[in-house]
Amino acid sequence: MLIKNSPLSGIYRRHSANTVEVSGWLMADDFGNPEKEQKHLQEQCVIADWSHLGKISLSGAKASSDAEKMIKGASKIKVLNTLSDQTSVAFRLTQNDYLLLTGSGNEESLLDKLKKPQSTLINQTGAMGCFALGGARRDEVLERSTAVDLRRDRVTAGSVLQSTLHTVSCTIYRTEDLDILVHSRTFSESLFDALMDVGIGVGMIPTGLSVLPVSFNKEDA
Amino acid sequence: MTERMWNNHEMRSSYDVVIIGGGAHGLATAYYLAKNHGITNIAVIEQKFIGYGGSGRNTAILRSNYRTEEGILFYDQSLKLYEDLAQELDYNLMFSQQGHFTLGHSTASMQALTTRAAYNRALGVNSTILDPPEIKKMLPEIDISNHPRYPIMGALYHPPGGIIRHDAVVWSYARGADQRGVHIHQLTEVQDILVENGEVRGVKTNRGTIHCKQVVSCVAGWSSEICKMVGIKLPLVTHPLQALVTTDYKPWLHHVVVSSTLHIYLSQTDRGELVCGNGIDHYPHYGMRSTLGFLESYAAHLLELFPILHNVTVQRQWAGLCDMTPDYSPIISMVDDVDGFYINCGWGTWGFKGSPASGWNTAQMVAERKTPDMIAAFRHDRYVKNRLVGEKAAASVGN
Amino acid sequence: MSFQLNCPNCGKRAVSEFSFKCEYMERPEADADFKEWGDYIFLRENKKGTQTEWWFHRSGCQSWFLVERDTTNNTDHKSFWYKDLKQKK
Amino acid sequence: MSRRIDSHEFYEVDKSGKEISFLFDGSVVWAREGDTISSALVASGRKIVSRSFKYHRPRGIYDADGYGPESLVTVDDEPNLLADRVLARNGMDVRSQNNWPSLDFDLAEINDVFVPFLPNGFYYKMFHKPKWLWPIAEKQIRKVAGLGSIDTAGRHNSRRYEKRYRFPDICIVGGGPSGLAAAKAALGEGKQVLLLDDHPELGGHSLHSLARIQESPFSELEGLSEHEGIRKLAAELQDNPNLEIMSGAMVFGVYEDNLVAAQWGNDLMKIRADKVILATGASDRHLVFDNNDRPGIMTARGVERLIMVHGIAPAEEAVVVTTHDGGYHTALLLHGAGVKLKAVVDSRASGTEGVFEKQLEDLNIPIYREMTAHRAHGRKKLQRVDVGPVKGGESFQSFDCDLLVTAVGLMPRLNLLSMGRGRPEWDAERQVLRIMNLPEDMYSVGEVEGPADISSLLQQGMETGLAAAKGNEQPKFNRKPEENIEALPADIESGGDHHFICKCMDVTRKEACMSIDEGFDQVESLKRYTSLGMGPCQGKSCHEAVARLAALDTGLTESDAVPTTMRPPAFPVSFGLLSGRAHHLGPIRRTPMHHCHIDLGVKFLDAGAWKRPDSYMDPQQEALYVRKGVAMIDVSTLGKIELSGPDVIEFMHFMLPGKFAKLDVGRTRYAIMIGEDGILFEDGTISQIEKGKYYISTTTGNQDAIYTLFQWWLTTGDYDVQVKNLSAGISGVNITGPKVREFLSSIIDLDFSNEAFPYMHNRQATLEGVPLNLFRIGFTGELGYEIHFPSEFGESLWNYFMEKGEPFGLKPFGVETQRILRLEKGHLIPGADTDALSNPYEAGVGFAIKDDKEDFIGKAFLAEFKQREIENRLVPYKLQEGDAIPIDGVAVIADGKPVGRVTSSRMSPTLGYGIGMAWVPAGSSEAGNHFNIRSLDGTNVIATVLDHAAYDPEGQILKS
Repeated sequence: MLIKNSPLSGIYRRHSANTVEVSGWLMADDFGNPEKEQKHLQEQCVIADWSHLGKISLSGAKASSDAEKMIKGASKIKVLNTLSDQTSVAFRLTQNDYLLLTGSGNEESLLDKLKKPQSTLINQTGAMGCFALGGARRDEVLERSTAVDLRRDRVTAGSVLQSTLHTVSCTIYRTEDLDILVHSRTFSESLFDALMDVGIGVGMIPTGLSVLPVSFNKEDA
Repeated sequence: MTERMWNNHEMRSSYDVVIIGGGAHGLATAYYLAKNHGITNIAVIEQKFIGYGGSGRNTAILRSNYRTEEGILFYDQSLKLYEDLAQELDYNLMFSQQGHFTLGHSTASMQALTTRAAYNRALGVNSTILDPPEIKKMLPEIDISNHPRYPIMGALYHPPGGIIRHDAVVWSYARGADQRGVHIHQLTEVQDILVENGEVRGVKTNRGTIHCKQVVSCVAGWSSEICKMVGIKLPLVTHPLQALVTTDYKPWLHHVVVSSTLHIYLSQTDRGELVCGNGIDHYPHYGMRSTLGFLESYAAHLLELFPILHNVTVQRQWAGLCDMTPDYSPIISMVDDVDGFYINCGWGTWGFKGSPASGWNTAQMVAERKTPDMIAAFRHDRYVKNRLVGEKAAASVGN
Repeated sequence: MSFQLNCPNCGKRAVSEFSFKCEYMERPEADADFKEWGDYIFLRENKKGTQTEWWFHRSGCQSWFLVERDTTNNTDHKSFWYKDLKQKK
Repeated sequence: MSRRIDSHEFYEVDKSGKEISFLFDGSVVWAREGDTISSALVASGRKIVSRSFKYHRPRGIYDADGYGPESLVTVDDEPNLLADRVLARNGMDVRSQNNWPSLDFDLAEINDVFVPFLPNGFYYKMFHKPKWLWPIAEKQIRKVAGLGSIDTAGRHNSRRYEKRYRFPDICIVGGGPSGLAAAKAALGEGKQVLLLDDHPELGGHSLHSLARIQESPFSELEGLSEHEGIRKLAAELQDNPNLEIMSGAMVFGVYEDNLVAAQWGNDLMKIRADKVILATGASDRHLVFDNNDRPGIMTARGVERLIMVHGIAPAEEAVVVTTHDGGYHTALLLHGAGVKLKAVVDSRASGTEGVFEKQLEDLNIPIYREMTAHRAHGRKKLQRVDVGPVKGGESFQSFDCDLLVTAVGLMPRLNLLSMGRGRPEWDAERQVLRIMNLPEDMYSVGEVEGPADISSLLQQGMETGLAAAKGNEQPKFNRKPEENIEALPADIESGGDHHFICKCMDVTRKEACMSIDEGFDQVESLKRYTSLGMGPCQGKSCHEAVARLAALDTGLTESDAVPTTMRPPAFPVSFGLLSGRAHHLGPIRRTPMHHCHIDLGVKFLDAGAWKRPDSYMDPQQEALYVRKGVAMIDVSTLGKIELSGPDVIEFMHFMLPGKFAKLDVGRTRYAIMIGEDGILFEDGTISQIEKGKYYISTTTGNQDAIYTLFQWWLTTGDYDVQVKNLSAGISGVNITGPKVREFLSSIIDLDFSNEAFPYMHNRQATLEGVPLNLFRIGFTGELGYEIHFPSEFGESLWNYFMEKGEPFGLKPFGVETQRILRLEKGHLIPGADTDALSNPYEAGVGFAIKDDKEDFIGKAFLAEFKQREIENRLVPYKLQEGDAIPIDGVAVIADGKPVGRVTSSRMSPTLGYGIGMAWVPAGSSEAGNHFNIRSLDGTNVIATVLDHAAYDPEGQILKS
């Protein structure tokens, strides 16, 4: 089996990332200095590439009942809200559009739950890039990146919205301690560069899965 | 006693011709009706003050390097009229034929620019294609490197193009018309156009009704509203177009520079301001309120071309209205169903360039009651007959 | 940045997130005569005032919807789904 | 000579600022930290700071607040900055502008001498006759025009600007007493408040007021002097967690939907607030008299600011001209700073016997009543002032002095209120211009509504803050009679030539009057004709004077003569700030193989947002690899859309002009798309890849547009169809050339024989665990397979192919090469070979239209095109061997006229002569016809129309 590459593979090379294979994907484990990256996560902010996450989109009038079959309770979510369990999270983007994020390699088991989809179902794993922003100062990166008010009291943990960051269309998902940005993989490198460009001034550095492992859970959950 | 440029008159109860719109097109039409055809019993009706609309809001760029034969010949006539206008109207219009660049940043735009150069040359209009080093020789501060997002691949260069003092064109046409007996009525709003049995009978204004048998609508962005009064629907969508000027700097740029890919154009006036314009706003609008987004995108694109303008400051921004046609060519037309009604509109972003030829030909059409050959392609119903003029093929921004 | 358009799904967003298509029109029947088709394709009300238009939330939820907007000032526009057009009229 | 004061009679001078120095025109100027360039220049005794635009008259610091043009300088090669607003930094290099050879001795001041002899609007009346004169005259004019010089070396381009957003509940512009009071009230209601002020310290004009706060909604301030009280109020708010303060922020625009734009240091702040409170305050009125622009004539608030904020006595001897009690306050401050007061000249018959007036009388300072300034003397600095009766006539008395202070009332700072909302109105009662009807969610309060005392300002600020917090309407406030200051009586007509109304553009009152007589009798046309108010200050310092004087001089009422709508930006802002960073230009789209291409030394081509490989070496050479061996191109940028569902055939038949009911599984077909207007805009292929699953590939440029168009029709139509946009998730390569079958058979477990996998068919396979869709199509004219796969495998797969292909001589090729190859086959590219007027019959793709369908997009117009006589055709052509290859776009010429154009033109590496496609008149479009192509240098070549592809005309290579 050939290796799957993140849309940031060029960035890994440019920044000499240490890579690790996760479910067939070659991902950054760290960017050379895990201690420093950890410190930035604690005190400032970091950006990590989570593009290997499973991503499934469901659209159409039956999207909600299909989503329910994959993640229990998904049909009850209000628009622009989310529901997460240990391995997956469902975003309800419109009345008839869902995006499911799941742990890398877990998409097949989710898809297996849906033998006969009634909605337009697309495995978007390779179509979309995904970044996680962590650290207390990530709001300062976002306020330089989007014209939407993302302050915690306006867009709360557990909510999701679609808008642009540096003119790239993104699905933005907030948890208590992370912002997760899902976007077309074709723009990934450009979006990363733009975020780093503004992020560098507030102490943001890139990091990998060893420093910012994948999690969807809210802290309180 | 100072001589007035134009006089205020009592409104007569009837005129031979009523021209709606006191911009460059309406005033030029009145002037040429009087001068070329001896028709002087004319009222020009303006809802605000003369030059309020596009004539006073454009970026004053003149050129004739169009794409189609119809467009090239028409705008060439216009440019030639402009060349002698200051002498004819005895007013310094400060026409500065400093040369006009249209930059290309893609193979597609270079192809389109080459076609324009080729058509221009074949029809006797001075145009050529320059490569980046040749551009750099004439515009030393331009960035022809590979650093910009969309590097410059070449340019269409048009030596007779340039800039003019746009308000002065309006005023001097007004004076020329006034001296020949035309009445200019400012602050006069048209409320209705009277039509009986398919013939124009008059115009109802907020200052009373005028009887007349010929009405010319020269209201550009507002044309759809005027033409509705006589039951004509037009192929127009009115979009704002925004512009800005910088504070005054020692003149540094001595050519007009346009980039169709980056949606920008700029020139520097004799006073030292850089005059800068953009593509049209992406949604239709009749309000003339400017936006921050325009400033931001213009600045980002401009600095691609001229990084040295980083510290240059914007002094004022504004917007005007553009009446966009599907084929980016104007409408100058008689109307089959309404005898005596003439439409002059659809100028898009190019109306100011066309004013003299527009006035000249519209006047001839009104005086002779038949369409001059020069504007035969510009009928209002060409769309429905699907005889479009292909200026749209030229570029998205063509100033 | 300019005014904010109200997306029926995502809420108020800068108008730069959206694409404008055209004013709302009924498509002629297939057997309509050529003139009717020409009018539909090229002629526009181009209204100075409130008109109904097609917009697309390009940078958001990717929905097509209709907007009733005053073309002189953009204020107090109303956004709604196509399926709600009939009950609005 | 330093004008710093050590002590002041009425307050404690702050001397804490560290001493620093900078250069002004090469001379050292000592300053204190906290100084602006202006205050430091005044402190050093500097009188002339700039030269005026047209007449090069010497100008000095005027309002010390940047509302006029006087303080424009170049700082560290950055031109046209306001010295009034730039804080002094140690070692900065400040230069004056618009003078030669020097600021103090400027030869161009000779212009000033000619003023009386030039006709009004002379620039329109001279130089145009004879015709040859203007180009010569213009050259000379351009040599002397402008103010600062653009730094063509670009030394300061590296400054980093950021763009940032804020979303407060309430945004308050102006941190003076009413702004602060509004903030306090709104915070009390639990709102998040953003307060912007354009000075380093909050407090506005109150910072330099000695008035005592008698009553206040905040009782802790009562009894304090205004400057103490305001500092106390600001300090109290400073730590509130719900308040963000941006000091030194220049708000330059208020746009639609309460978008407030400000420059805050190197940040462009974009603030979208629920409510906006504009408490922008007021400036001193402009007094118009002869030589009213001389260095040493200053506004009251400018002088007060220099004294109380910067600790500077601006002159030795001063005269104060006033129309209200404020002048007495300024006079007292001057006196306390040790300035000798020669006179206070009051236009009124009597004062109001306020405290400051009393104090002045006690100090025996002479007060002249019913008088005003008539004329100033002195050129490089003020030397004497003539005063006389308000109604005009002979001057009464002269005073030697080096400072004339004008305290003639306040004009509201309306810019932000006015932007885009129509004209200000003249409020006859308050004697000021106001904006009466602010939109909902916008409030104005404070001196911008007319002058008021400190108690009113605090009270009204508080009430407005409360109203905004509660979403109530803007409260209406009346002014007490004593708060109103009569506007008119201070301007006199002395007959001189130098009554400047607009100091930016050097427009005098006389010039304005004559222009009105010439017919420019509306404020807007007057402005355009004279340039009044169109200079660097954009009318901020003159719009009121223009309105008042235009009213006086035309007999209009003030309400008719109001100034025009004020436009953003309120202060000049740089392109660098507005642009932000380069990435704001738009993101780049990359294919998964992007970095593989870079490793191979690619030259990229911009295709919309995409970077596509143009070529890796000479495209002619690359083309031969395709024709003779095997080569691979990245086609990931093509759009990929999958359609399925019960109504899929019906939907495709409506959307596309073709028919697809008989397109079997495993088959692929060429398809075009047209608009309702019948114009060709797209082509691609359609494949049935599985039962009921149709896979459409589109061109790079149209992938988003076509998916969006499908969505639109599905929104309005009643089709049960599923549309999947797979463009980003599926990538692809096209591997083509005579050796491709051999190569692919060696790595992919699939029967590639012509029988098993014929031309225009598709198959599925797996390679190293990667699922592949293979399409046998032939854009290059060579045997070829387009292979689609999930994008995450793109990089691996590309490298795999390159490695496994090496023994077969596999090479990469780019888009330019592909364009040559397809041209050898005579295939068109929509958009490159067609334009917005190309109908499919003329473009030669009519074969893809099956119009015997009930309804489909474009049917009506296609029917019209079909029955119409063909006028032009897109044809493939060839040149003679040895003919020069024309460039894309040149014209086809017949009888000396342009009748068509070449859309694509290349040297054919396979055939050794030029080939191409061109639009030609129908009459010369038959195979074997000749037409004339003219290059831009005037040379002509004769082309021959082909009726088939130049390469492999029968398609034998393609199909075998």
